[in-house]
Amino acid sequence: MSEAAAPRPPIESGCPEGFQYMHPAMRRNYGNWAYHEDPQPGVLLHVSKDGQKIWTVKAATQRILDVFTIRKLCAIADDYADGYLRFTLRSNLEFIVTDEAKVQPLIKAITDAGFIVGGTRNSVTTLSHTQGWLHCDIPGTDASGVVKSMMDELIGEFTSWNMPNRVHITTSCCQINCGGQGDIAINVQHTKPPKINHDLVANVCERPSVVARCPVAAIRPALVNGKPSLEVDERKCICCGACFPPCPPMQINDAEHSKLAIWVGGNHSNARGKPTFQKLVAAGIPNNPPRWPEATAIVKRILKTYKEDAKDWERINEWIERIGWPRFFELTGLPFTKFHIDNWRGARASLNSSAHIRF
Amino acid sequence: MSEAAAPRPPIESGCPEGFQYMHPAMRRNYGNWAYHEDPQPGVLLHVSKDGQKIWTVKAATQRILDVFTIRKLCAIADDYADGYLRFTLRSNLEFIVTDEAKVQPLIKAITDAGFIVGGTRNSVTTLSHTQGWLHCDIPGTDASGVVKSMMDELIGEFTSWNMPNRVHITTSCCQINCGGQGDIAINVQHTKPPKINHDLVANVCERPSVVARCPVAAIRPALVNGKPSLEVDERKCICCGACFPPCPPMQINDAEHSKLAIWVGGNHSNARGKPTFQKLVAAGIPNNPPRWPEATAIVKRILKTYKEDAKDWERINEWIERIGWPRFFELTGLPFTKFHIDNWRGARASLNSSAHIRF
Amino acid sequence: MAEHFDTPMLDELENGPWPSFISGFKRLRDEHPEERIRSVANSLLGQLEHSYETRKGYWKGGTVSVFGYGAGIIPRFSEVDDAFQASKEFHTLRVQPPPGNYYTTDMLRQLADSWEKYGSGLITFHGQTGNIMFIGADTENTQTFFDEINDYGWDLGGAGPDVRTGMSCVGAARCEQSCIDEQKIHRTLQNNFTDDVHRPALPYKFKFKISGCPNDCQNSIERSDFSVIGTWRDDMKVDQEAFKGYLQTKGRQYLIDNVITRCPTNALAITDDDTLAVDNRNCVRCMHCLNVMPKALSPGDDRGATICIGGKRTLKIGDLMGTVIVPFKKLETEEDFESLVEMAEEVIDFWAENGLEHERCGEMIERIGLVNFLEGIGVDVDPNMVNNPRQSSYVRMDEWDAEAEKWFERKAEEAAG
Amino acid sequence: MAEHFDTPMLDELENGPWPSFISGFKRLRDEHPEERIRSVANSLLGQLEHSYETRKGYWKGGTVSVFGYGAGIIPRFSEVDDAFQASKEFHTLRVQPPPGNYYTTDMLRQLADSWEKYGSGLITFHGQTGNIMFIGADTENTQTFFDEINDYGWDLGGAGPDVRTGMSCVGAARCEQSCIDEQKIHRTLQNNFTDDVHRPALPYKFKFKISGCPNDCQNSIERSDFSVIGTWRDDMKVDQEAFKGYLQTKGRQYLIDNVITRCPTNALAITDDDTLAVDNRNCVRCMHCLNVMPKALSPGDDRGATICIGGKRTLKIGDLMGTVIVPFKKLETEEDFESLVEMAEEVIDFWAENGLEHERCGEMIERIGLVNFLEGIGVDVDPNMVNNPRQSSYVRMDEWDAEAEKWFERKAEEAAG
Ligand code: SRM
Ligand code: SRM
Ligand code: SRM
Ligand code: SRM
Ligand code: SF4
Ligand code: SF4
Ligand code: SF4
Ligand code: SF4
Ligand code: SF4
Ligand code: SF4
Ligand code: SF4
Ligand code: SF4
Repeated sequence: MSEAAAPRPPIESGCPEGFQYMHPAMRRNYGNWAYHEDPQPGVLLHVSKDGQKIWTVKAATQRILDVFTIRKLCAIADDYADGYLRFTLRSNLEFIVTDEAKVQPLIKAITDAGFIVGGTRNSVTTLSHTQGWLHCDIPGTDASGVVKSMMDELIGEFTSWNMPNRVHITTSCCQINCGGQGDIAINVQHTKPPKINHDLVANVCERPSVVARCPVAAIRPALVNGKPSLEVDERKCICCGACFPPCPPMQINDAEHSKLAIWVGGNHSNARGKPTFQKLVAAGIPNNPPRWPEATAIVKRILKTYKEDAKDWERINEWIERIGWPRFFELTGLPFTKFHIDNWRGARASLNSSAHIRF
Repeated sequence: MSEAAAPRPPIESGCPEGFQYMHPAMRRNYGNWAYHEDPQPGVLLHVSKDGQKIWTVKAATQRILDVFTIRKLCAIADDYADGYLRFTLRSNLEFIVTDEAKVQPLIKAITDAGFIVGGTRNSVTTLSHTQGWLHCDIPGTDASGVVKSMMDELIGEFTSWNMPNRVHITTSCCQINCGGQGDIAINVQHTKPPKINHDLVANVCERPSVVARCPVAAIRPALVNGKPSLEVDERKCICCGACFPPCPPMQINDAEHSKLAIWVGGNHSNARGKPTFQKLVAAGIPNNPPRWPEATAIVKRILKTYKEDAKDWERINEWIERIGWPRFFELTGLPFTKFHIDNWRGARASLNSSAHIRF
Repeated sequence: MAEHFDTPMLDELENGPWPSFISGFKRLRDEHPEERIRSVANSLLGQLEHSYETRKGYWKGGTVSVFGYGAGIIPRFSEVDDAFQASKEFHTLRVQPPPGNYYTTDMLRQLADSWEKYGSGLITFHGQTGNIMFIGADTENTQTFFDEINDYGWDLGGAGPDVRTGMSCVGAARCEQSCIDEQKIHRTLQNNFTDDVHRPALPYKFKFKISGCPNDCQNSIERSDFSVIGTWRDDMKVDQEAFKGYLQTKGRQYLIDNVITRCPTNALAITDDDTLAVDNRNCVRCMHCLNVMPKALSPGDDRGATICIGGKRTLKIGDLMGTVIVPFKKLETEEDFESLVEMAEEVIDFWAENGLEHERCGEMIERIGLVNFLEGIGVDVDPNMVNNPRQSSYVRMDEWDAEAEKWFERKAEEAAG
Repeated sequence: MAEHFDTPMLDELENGPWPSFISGFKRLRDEHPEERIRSVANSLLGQLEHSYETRKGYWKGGTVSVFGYGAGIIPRFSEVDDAFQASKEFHTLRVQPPPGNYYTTDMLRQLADSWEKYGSGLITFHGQTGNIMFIGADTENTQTFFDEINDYGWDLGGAGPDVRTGMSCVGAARCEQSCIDEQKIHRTLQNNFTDDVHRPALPYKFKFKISGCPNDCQNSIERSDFSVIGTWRDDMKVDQEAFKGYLQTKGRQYLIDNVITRCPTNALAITDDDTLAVDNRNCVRCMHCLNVMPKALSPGDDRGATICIGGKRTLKIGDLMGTVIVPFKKLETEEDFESLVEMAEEVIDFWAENGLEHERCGEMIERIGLVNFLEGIGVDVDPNMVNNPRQSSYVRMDEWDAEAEKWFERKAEEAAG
């Protein structure tokens, strides 16, 4: 901040009003939509109760946009979409047009500019991004890189409607999981307790809060070489990494031992069943930049099996629920291990307390 | 034991062989049954793969049988059922006949002798009995008395097929619940912490085991009037009565405050859904001998609603699952209170974490 | 004998059509030829009336057993023996019935005769754990009565921290759904542990229950530590003619609403030519369709049992259902039965060593985790043991590769046969 | 500017058809007119390549904020700034977008222009919590950039232990399923807590997310502490003609297999005259049938919201879904909105007072029990809050009668209107 200038008090305007930026056809028909149709992958048609039609063309971006890209997208929106844009929560772009004739030219313009149209309905939409090595202070992997590498291989599923239902994939670059749960989630899983940099603890750590942060009470204050430091009970430690953000000397990230794990069946929608948590299916996957081929291969194997075996409208969790987990492991060829048996609080509810068995 | 006699070593024969006591038609067709039919309430017809037919006539007893009753039943079995008898796990009697012509005379003989034929298929079968005031050292109520009083009023449901599916009711005379779970369970529920008879503790209690027995660690060893005794943290105590069997001075039973509670939806069968635990619906019910009219009234109300509203083959838990718990409370007129919201381990799984709501 | 105690409250339990236990007591009091039994019954009625009036129980425990055994008797001493002298010792003998509770009238009469000599004249058929309960003997007569019936083939069941009396359903003796030999399983398991029944030395009680099929008429999954449930592995048998019979008598709509849509995994369909199509790979052997149409549907031929461990009621961590430890076990050859017994021994031994005092097997599993239990008894993990894999990422998985390898090796071995 | 860092690994992320963020970085490095931006991009690429090669991150936190605020910036200082000088301070400003993420191209350009003056030239649309992330400014420029965009209507979002930026779905702006005014709910709630967004003083983070219907396109139930989900209370609307249209185009079998049998409560039937019968009392508003046949089915007219509290991800007790606290809340009149805000204040106040440090609202509820939380915020219990009543008898219920009375009184009041 420039030393001379008098500090400027902020205007606490908070969350801005949305209507000022909304396409006029949306504003006019706010709360007045009748139904929608899906003319082709990447295109939605919404019809209002008064007969107003709008077409949405959905396109993937790299989420983190350089100003050139922003201006390029703005130019497209000006040319074909009345100068309005919106982003979905998966960082996809939506261009709105009220004139059907503009739909195909818009798609062409988007595609020509290097963006991908798709991601609607029963496709694999864009993976959720998080910060990763690019910005976060605790990442075990990169997120933008994982998304880019995986979507390069899943692009055919983004631009088509081959999936039984929507597929929402998430990534997270540490075990904290800012990316959230998904039909498939690719998450970091540490496999060794943190190495403690004892020299740093005394300077940078509020020791009581680190101790309190550990979910399994594995951390104790300790004197090391006469200086206050910390000690980890390695038999208790579940390698979650929760101690790392408040105390960077708890070095949990490890080029070798921070692995990836894949979880499936997270579903937040209420459609049909109640929302469900995701479950572990694969772990020990190498964290292998720049293209993470091992993780992608497993994701593709799961998607292929899902595509072939699930019924229309079955999300991944519902499909597995119907065919049973033993069959899931059989069909995907993934190993079932003792680690698949939950042992966290409430784990009992995950045990099969019945004679319901498929043979 | 007579002082003079040399002690006789036991013959550790264990569980006796069953075929020696089994009706010959059952023995011959062991493992060879093809199907069954239900000719009328209280009567089963089983047909073997070789065409052998046996009729089972099922009759309720008072479970605890005096020798006169035993001889009376034996006489009936000799006259009509080839001298064989079996008991179900609900203390009902089964007479087996191979000659259809004997079925109606047998029913008449049983009925004339004061027993009740019924309890098959979609009826309300005999409530499970436990020991109660008659024999147990920790009972909060009587069980035989509850069973007798309730079955007097439910007899019409025992002798008919008016229920949507089988109804298995259980009783338990203390909170330990030897009677187990049921479609409906009538259980003791203490509502005040034990009063401690300090004079007795020192003599009769192994204090460490009582302390260890408390599920919520509410008991501490303490010195009372200079003598070793126990102390209960009344804010923690959940009034379960678990401390009473190992330490009778922990007087949990109370003429006023030991109440009855009614639970529904326990289902151990794997038919359709997986086995389910029962859930609390009513509590604070007076423990009112000799006929417990308040408890019976609630049971009848639940059964009536179930009978009117459930579909064929729906057990009580399945019916409520379909119509939703809010409707269950509405239809039965029972109050919903904060006590219905579980707070024991794993209780989170019982919360509605969804937007699934019936209006 | 003394005056009859007034029993105004109990008298009300003689009203109504249901058989009255009070009338039975009174018959003993009023009609029995033996004075001893008449006064025991009178005294018992008196104490019970007192309980009804004060809403309290008046029995206390103690220590009574027969020579050579440490269990099988539930001792009861009256706390109000001043008033009710004749029944002041009122112990119960828990006697093991045959699997499935079969009796000849001869045997029943013989048992009644013996009991009349030494006991109260009251017998309970049966207790909730399945014992015949000879209820009401004094200390001396528990031994004499036991000696007499033990001579003609009856033995005590469990009580205290020991293996308890088992239970099994009528099953193969009369039920078309039965997939296993309940008689044999019951006796093989139970009698292998006779010593553990009679000499309490375990952390707590341990119960076997056997149900011939997943209808689980013995409530085994919630009421026993070791639950054996019959099932089958191949396709169910469908008699299409019999199915058409149901279609005709019950009607299509009824079968759709009551069978097809009730299958938990939607594994059933009625095809256009009115045959029943069963997706056997997705059938979870719930029994529902077989229950509704027993003439048309039956279990397959490749039969065996699912074994669930750890069921029990509330104390002290809340009710537990047993959970699948063995998804499928053949029970045909002698080796099959030997390995079943071995498995039960592994379970009981591991629990005996690792269970805390008064801790049931299921509670121990809850405390140490299923995986540690499996390792303790030498059973491999299997996805049938879970409703779903883990939801929590809080686990250390550095041995993942080795564990994955184990799975692939097992699968390769299975494939090789 | 310095030599370009070699980026052999990152270069591989320029292959393939998906838009490449690396290409964007390189455009800034190679084509941007300003030397500052070119070298920042170069330096950033260098550090990122270093991360890819060593599989480690090299940023650390710190303390940076704009004047008057305590939150909204994620400060980042490079741990390898010797090698990568130009991007050694690389803070992110989290800026709140309008509900639903709408922009005019004019506004986007204006934001890009401002950012180009002070920042890296990289903007993320959007972070997982919904912020526009202006990623890459040094300490001084966070202030200058903020001052500039704050003047034309943009404000910072949350970070640290405070109310975070909210999210809401496209909803009423374009979606036929929307049952609520997401724009208004979002801004009313969020802007009531502006002070709590900017000045972190809560136990931990607190997030609002709003979805117009139970499809929950914002994942609100698992990713927010305060989840508002639109729903309706009267009968759904059925356009039987449109339904017949689906019957014709999709076919009966398809609709039976994909709609009728998929309803979680079997609340749908196709009657003999080809109309769709809806058992509205048993419909749980799951949305499935409306999703499959949007032309034929729509939410009813009596609309409002279900409010679920306590969702969040794993730390430190495992993932939590929000649970129903308000089954149905009308959101039409100003009073409705006021009481919504009051409720949010109650929740936040109670949690602020009772939550431990770094304890999310849902974790607190788990710790103290739902009932205590309800009492704390003054909300009555309701059976819609549970999947099922309690299974455990371990509870002290001596106030049963008083609690039952409360229920009957409430019901009587409701009946009286
Ligand atoms: C930037 C962002 C990821 C992204 O690239 O999109 C992010 C980044 C961070 N998250 Fe997050 N979280 C982000 C959305 C989320 C979400 C998703 C959501 O909000 O819907 C979650 C899961 C939902 C939830 O709230 O539980 C999430 C759960 C966490 C947690 C675990 C919270 C928990 O209670 O389990 C932490 C750890 C903590 O706060 O101690 C965390 C902590 C962090 C920190 C602050 C790490 C730290 O302690 O230093 C990261 C800063 C990275 C950076 O350099 O910017 N982040 N974080 C997201 C915020 C952008 C934005 O403001 O729009
Ligand atoms: C005799 C008995 C077994 C025994 O070894 O003693 C028995 C015998 C039969 N049961 Fe059972 N069940 C017996 C207790 C049970 C129990 C346990 C209980 O009563 O506590 C259960 C599980 C209870 C629970 O879930 O809480 C039980 C769950 C079933 C079911 C599953 C019902 C369902 O839909 O959930 C069937 C299937 C059926 O109804 O078709 C069944 C079916 C049958 C059939 C029809 C089997 C057959 O094909 O022969 C038998 C005729 C019974 C009848 O009287 O209608 N039996 N049955 C038990 C009679 C008890 C009584 O006196 O009433
Ligand atoms: C007699 C009987 C009730 C009846 O009238 O039928 C009974 C009676 C007693 N049970 Fe039980 N239980 C009886 C079947 C059960 C069952 C049902 C079953 O076995 O299927 C259960 C539930 C299943 C289970 O095992 O969990 C049962 C769960 C208990 C418990 C709680 C165990 C637990 O872990 O939760 C206790 C308490 C204890 O053992 O500390 C218990 C304790 C007792 C004691 C020994 C009470 C005591 O500590 O003094 C009772 C002796 C009463 C008496 O005077 O005879 N009884 N008890 C049943 C045994 C008769 C028999 O041997 O056939
Ligand atoms: C644009 C967006 C909302 C927004 O405000 O940004 C959105 C918009 C729509 N969603 Fe969504 N959903 C959006 C994210 C989600 C999410 C969250 C997520 O992606 O992480 C979910 C819940 C995810 C979960 O469960 O984990 C979600 C669950 C649904 C469902 C329920 C699907 C199901 O059967 O489980 C529907 C209903 C349907 O498919 O007909 C739905 C339906 C729709 C409809 C068809 C609603 C309508 O009638 O207009 C919209 C068209 C979307 C399309 O592209 O096909 N939307 N939808 C989000 C687009 C994300 C993207 O870029 O791909
Ligand atoms: S998931 Fe972890 S590494 Fe990635 S942005 Fe979130 S906190 Fe940072
Ligand atoms: S990694 Fe997790 S479990 Fe291990 S010490 Fe750190 S906080 Fe505790
Ligand atoms: S339920 Fe309680 S009182 Fe009744 S027999 Fe069992 S232990 Fe005794
Ligand atoms: S009644 Fe239960 S909770 Fe209370 S002190 Fe006794 S054992 Fe503990
Ligand atoms: S459990 Fe199965 S086999 Fe045994 S009696 Fe019941 S229905 Fe028949
Ligand atoms: S046994 Fe059960 S799961 Fe199997 S087909 Fe029949 S109803 Fe379906
Ligand atoms: S949550 Fe519902 S209202 Fe909002 S966009 Fe999704 S489908 Fe439409
Ligand atoms: S919205 Fe869901 S619950 Fe309601 S009728 Fe449609 S499918 Fe059934």
